[in-house]
Amino acid sequence: MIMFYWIALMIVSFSFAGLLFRLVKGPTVADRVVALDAIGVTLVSIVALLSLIIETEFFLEVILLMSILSFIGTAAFAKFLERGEIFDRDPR
Amino acid sequence: MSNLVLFPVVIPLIFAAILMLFPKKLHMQRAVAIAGVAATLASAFMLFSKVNSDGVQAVTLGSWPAPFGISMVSDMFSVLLVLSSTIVTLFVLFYSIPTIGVKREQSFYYPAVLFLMTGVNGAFTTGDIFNLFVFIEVLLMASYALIVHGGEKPQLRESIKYLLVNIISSALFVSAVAYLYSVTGTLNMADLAVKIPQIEAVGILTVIAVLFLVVFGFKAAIFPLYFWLPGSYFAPPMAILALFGALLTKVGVYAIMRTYTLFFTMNTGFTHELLAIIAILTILAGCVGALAYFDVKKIIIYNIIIAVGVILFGISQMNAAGVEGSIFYLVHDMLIKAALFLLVGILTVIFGTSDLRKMGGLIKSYPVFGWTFLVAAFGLAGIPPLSGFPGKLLIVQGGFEGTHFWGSLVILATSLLVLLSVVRIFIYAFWGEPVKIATIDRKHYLSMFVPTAILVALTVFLGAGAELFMPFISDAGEVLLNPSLYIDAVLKE
Amino acid sequence: MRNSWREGRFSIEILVDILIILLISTGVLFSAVTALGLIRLPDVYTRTHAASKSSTLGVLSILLGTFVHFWFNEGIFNTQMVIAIAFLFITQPVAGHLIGRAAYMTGIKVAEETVRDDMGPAIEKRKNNQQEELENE
Amino acid sequence: MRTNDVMLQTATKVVTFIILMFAVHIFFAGHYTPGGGFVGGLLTASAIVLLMLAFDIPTIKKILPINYVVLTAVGLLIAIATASASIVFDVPFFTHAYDYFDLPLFGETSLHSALLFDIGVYLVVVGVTMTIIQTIGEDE
Amino acid sequence: MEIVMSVAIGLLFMAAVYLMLSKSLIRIIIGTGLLSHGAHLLLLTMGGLGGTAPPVVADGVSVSDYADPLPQALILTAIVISFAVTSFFLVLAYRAYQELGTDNMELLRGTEDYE
Amino acid sequence: MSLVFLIFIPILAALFIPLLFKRLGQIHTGWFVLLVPAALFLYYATRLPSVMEGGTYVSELSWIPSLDIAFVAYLDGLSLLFTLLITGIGALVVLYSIFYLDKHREQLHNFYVYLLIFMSAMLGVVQSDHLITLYLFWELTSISSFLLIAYWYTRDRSRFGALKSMMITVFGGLMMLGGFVLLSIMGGTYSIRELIAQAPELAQHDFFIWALVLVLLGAFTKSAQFPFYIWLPDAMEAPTPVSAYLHSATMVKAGIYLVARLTPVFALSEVWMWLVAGVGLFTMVWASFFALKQKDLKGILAFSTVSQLGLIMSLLGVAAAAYHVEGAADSYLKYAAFAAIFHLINHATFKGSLFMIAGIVDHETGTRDIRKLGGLMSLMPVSFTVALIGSLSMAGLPPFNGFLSKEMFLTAMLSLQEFNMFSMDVWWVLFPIIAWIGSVFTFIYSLYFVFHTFAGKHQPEELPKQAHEAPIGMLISPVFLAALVVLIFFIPNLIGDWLVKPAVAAIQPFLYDSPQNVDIHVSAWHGFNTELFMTLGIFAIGGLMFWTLRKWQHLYDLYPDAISLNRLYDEIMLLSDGGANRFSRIYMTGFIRSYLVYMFSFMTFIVLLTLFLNEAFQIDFSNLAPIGVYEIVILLALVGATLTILGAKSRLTAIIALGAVGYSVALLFVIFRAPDLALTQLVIETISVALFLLAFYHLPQISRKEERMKFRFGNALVALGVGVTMTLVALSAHSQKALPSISEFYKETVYSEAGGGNIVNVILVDYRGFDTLFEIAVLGIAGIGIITMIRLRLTKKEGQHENK
Repeated sequence: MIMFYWIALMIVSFSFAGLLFRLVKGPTVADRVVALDAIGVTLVSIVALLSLIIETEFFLEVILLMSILSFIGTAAFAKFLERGEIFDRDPR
Repeated sequence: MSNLVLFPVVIPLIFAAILMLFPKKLHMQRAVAIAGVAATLASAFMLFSKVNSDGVQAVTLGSWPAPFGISMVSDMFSVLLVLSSTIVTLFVLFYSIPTIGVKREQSFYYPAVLFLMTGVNGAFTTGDIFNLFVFIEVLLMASYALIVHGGEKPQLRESIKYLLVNIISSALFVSAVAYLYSVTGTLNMADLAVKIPQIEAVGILTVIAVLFLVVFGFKAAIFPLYFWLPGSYFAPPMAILALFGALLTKVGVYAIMRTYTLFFTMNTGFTHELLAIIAILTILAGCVGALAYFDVKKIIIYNIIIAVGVILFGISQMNAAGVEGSIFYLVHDMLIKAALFLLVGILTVIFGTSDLRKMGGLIKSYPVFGWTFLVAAFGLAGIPPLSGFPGKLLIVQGGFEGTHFWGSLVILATSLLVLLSVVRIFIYAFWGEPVKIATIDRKHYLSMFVPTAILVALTVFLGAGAELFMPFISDAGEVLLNPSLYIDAVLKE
Repeated sequence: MRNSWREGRFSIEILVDILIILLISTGVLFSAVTALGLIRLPDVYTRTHAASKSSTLGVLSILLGTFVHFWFNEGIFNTQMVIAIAFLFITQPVAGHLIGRAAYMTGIKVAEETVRDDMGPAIEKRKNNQQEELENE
Repeated sequence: MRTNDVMLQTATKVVTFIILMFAVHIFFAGHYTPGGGFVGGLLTASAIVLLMLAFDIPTIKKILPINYVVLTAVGLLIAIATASASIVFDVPFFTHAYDYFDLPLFGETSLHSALLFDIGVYLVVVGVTMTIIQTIGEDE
Repeated sequence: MEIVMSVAIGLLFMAAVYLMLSKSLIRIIIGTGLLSHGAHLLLLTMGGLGGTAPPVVADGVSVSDYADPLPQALILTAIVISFAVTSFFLVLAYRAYQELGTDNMELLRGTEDYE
Repeated sequence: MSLVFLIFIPILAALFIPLLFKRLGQIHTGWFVLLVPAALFLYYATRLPSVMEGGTYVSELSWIPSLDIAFVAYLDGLSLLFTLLITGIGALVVLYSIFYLDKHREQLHNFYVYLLIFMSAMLGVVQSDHLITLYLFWELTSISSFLLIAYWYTRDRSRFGALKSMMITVFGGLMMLGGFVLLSIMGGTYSIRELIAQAPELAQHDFFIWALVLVLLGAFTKSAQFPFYIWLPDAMEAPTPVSAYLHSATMVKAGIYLVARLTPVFALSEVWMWLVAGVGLFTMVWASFFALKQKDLKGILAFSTVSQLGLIMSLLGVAAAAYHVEGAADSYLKYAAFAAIFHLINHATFKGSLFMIAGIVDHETGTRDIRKLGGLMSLMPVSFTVALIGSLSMAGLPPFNGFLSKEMFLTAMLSLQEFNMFSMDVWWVLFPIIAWIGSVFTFIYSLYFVFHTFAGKHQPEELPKQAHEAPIGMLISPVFLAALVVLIFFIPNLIGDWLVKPAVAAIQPFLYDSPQNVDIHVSAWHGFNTELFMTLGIFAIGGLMFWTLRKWQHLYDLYPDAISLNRLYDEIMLLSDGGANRFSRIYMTGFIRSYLVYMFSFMTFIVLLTLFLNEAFQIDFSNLAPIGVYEIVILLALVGATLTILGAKSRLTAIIALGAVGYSVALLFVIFRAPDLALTQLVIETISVALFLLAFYHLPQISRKEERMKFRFGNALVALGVGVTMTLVALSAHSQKALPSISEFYKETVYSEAGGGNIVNVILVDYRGFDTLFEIAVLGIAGIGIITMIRLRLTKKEGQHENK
């Protein structure tokens, strides 16, 4: 079973590397943000697999946390891209 | 166990937190800030008398046995420094009320000063190497806040450099702690002092000691690491500069003195020799700077560097005379630097510039100010019977005894350059043809001058009444030279 | 687990293991697809598509697998996993949407192969509307 | 040009709640499982940041009328107070007290003065993070 | 593993120093970020990487299996402090750019001499 | 009355001076001041009889007992002589100053305060038996002299002269302090008497020669010996009473005093003897030669003072030779010490009067330029008489006291042959010859001084004022001194018995155990001997050269200023500010990159040096965690992201890549079983990235300005150095783990004693909660710092003095 998890982990890692390629290459900022978002999610998968391998439940918190952060991060980036600023200063 | 040790550290923290609650209430801010420093001073005095009567005081926090919890230790050396730093802060606080400006006062100026004091007193008191890092960060963070306080252009520009250098040194500090932990497996200074002599791998410990020297050297502004200091210290207002000049580099110096006497003593032939060489180079480099500029601030700023070299030279000798001299000189330097910066501050207020060549003839209208300045200048240069003398005498003696003949000679010779650099201020600003100056409200002038003059009087007292202080100084030296006192107080609590 | 195989006992554990393997395999597959998509697809919009759809599914499957593992094999019912799954389910599509729109708004060109662009005219229209509103004020 | 954020806002309303719950959980669990005041505080702050992202600063200020500097100060004071409470009992500073209780509803629970200290940490972290983000966000 | 980590940490320090020596302020700040990462990893490495269980008390784990908790606690403190410093630095950079109109350190030399 | 207390009387009196000046301004403050030295003189004079018998007085006031520092007043023949000089001449000078300084125009309170401080300092110098307090008073004389020279502080020359004198004398003082400290280390005491007692042991010590040289530096600078004399001519900017007092009679003799006092300690070394005698003699001839170049009356006197001091100094050197000759008490060498002290007294009398005359001339004619003066003989007859007496005495003519001491000087110089009899050198011949040449020039400048001022043609049109005789009050002091000059010639042995012999006994204690045993009789006539012929030669050659002075004096103008010692001093001072400025600008570029390069290079250098010098580098492969594939992958990601930052062209890319690094680090934390760290790192990384974006919205793109290739290469080199250093130290540190970590304790006690399960968290809030408390304090400060930075924006003007 552990072996299976390892293989899964390898595959996910490869896709992670693919995403990194996109992150590095761009070409536009939006591409990078997309990659980053996907990286966040992939990281979640990786941590999940890792905790299966290490057999500890202590990293499960990390999973939720990463999903939250990944979302906030993506939202912030997207807004930054769109408006050039993150927060709106005046009420709409 | 004595919780008293913590009071000079925690009291300013509490007051700082309280001050954060109502930043805009001007009079409350002033009153609470002064009350906070006064309370700290009172607790420092209590601690001082306790240490004086009962020897080294230590408390390991959280009731844990010593190497596991954080120990706070107050020996005579540290309590003397705590006491003088608190006194300096009090006077600088009085000085800042008329000079710093209402807007600054209402923008967390006082909390920042109190935080700075927390950090400084904590760094002087802590007995744990990582906790020292934390306290240094506290005081650095407060100094960051103060150095840009007001956001004037030069402040912003110079703060970047200041921050950058200190961030680097902090990262190196963490790395050095990491190495030390790897080799010794402990962080408590007393425990280190016990364990390091047991370790056979002297080489790596020497490397770590040198790395720590570099780390603290950044803070203390020793020879090739001082470059950040003149520019950065030039930017902030004078009250803040006085605090920095009197306290910040001293923390680095203290850290070197503590670590190099308490536990990095496994290879003194290498480390302390290196320290002596660096100290001499520091003095020389400082002298070049002190003479190079016709700017009152710059001159005094470079004198900070010179003093650092002198103190470190004394400690590098590791004999009674040298160590006691360093301690005395350290205390002296805190007071005299603060006093000089405040004096120079009044000068710049009167003339509206810090350029020496635009000043002149002030002795006629401000005679008392002039003589006060001259006394402070002589005190800095170590002319007897003022406060610089006993320390310097002991350091020179220590150098001769410790076979650093040339080092002692350099210290003597550079005293002349120090004298030249400050007397030049006197000659340019107070003598010569009077220049036109703006009239300054008498009350305003006095509110600046009185705290300054008292500080100068204190330094005179420190020198002329040196006998009163010598027992404490030699107590302090005793602990540094005989670490077992310190170790026993911490570990056999 | 392997013990149970050897002993020839056909228990719920094997079912669970199979379930986990299925879930995680799906997840891994989707992950791979995501990466492939991000590398191969021509423009940011299509890549967004790949990222938000497949990666969401991929991570959800893997998380489910993990959750099942901890629940049945270790006896830990981890609420946080459930929340995480729900969370990702809600947020991932929104994130994809946000990026896509941001990209469009910053004027990133769509790929040449694109057949239809509804957004452009819509934005034009809105812009005009807002312009008019401003002028009317 | 102003675009609407309906999708983001709707999602945010749900998600913020989840994050806050999680923050509280991670804060309380800190003594036994990974987590604690820092992470809890930072998560809370990020929930508020998300709100600010989705809506706008004035709105959020109206909903959460908190002076974050005061919050920081209060947090600091709580932390110091917890730490210094031990002085009253004439034991070294920072000596914590705890005990295991059998509470009717929660089962065996430990009450620990370290938790109070952690509350201080939590408040400071929220206060400072929000101070920073809000002041920068508001700056012209 | 520790050897590999040491090399990686050296690389981090190297990159950090290289960035800090450049003229652009943002590169410098990024450099400081890398520097603190390096220091933190160093602390972790120096504590030893041999632990097989997270330092959280669990049944059936012997004491020697836990990873060294002390460096972790120190790193946590260091992380938070460097976060505070980095945010301060960022805001400083932002303000400096507002006031001084450049992020080029060569133009931010200031006047060292008052001749 | 306690002797120590007496030293401080002038300073105590000084405290009342400003009050007297303000309240009783109509009476010249000097009258009050006069009481102090006069009373002290009388008091000390009462001690003469017993001191003459060889009696001594000691009195002690401890100051810093823990450092063994005390004020010890010790009165023996030598110190009493100086004490009387100080108080006696002091009284005369104060009297003179009452008429010299106008009570309405001058800031008399300052003047007399400085003067009284000086008096105390001088008394302290000559009476201190304790080296440290001797140094204290020594520096105090330098400082009060500094203040007195700059009394007219608006004049550039005054300030220049004041600074110059202080720089040189304080330098000497500091060196002397070094010598004193060495002495105290060798002898274990600061007391001069105790040091004298153990002189033979001291001479064996390694430091002995250093102490000797350092102490001599102090003495030479103070007593204006070559090459340090240059401050004295510039000190002539002081008011004339000051010059008469400090720069001829007292302060400059402090160096002489010191040499005399320490002769018993150092004379055992021949180095001392040759140095003192050689430098003194050279100074004498050099200064007498250049005295003729001077155009300023006081300038001539200044050089003459230097020359005379050199003379006395050389005599003391010869006196030290007595220590090396058996049976010195019967040889001619014994005259040297006597001559030195005797000439010291004589010099004080005639030079004091000459200075006062120069002051009178200046006061009454408005100029001291000797080219404008002349023919004042008839207008100022009294002054002329006094000047003539003083000058001829200085020239060594009978019937004035200078003749006697000059003769003895020549005797002493000739006596050096006795010393050299034992070695085959004939170097000693040089000494009498040089002494003779110096005496010739002394003769010439003495005549030059008096005749070019008072004889010749009167040029009223050149003088700023109408010249006339000085008021009687101003003449009292010089006339009195001139009378002494004549008187001493006739009663030399009285002076010798009362004043000189006790002092000689103190200089050469091993020769004489009591002043009465000093077997010397002074007489004006002692037959036709070498000395007499030399003296006659001086008169003949000197008279001839003075006659033709106008013909060859312009030769002095050929001497280039560029190589003078004054020029050297100026160059050094220039170097100290201009040069230092230029030097410091080379490296203080203000550009943070340069500073970082210095700092990092230093760090790399010093750490690597230590690493290799101490053979600390070693790698131990045994105690390592296994290398996992996964860790490597993450590390690769980390390195990749780092490289991306290095090459990033846009700031967004760089920030994202930094985030990637942060996340990789978080993953590493996961792998290395640090869940708390991973959590914190993740959140903080996210918030940091958000902050980066917030803060850098306004900033321009990164790569607008390319770094120069040279810079880049340098940067890379420095960076490589730091990276390598960190790695090497890390490897060695890890390989040399010596002791188990304290964290075992945490693992064991966390549940049972701390009541928690998450060890890291428990460490944070409990074991090391103190760290955390201050860490949140750091956060809090950062918060207020940031809020202040953004909200508070002062311009330069608002920032300063807002409450004004």
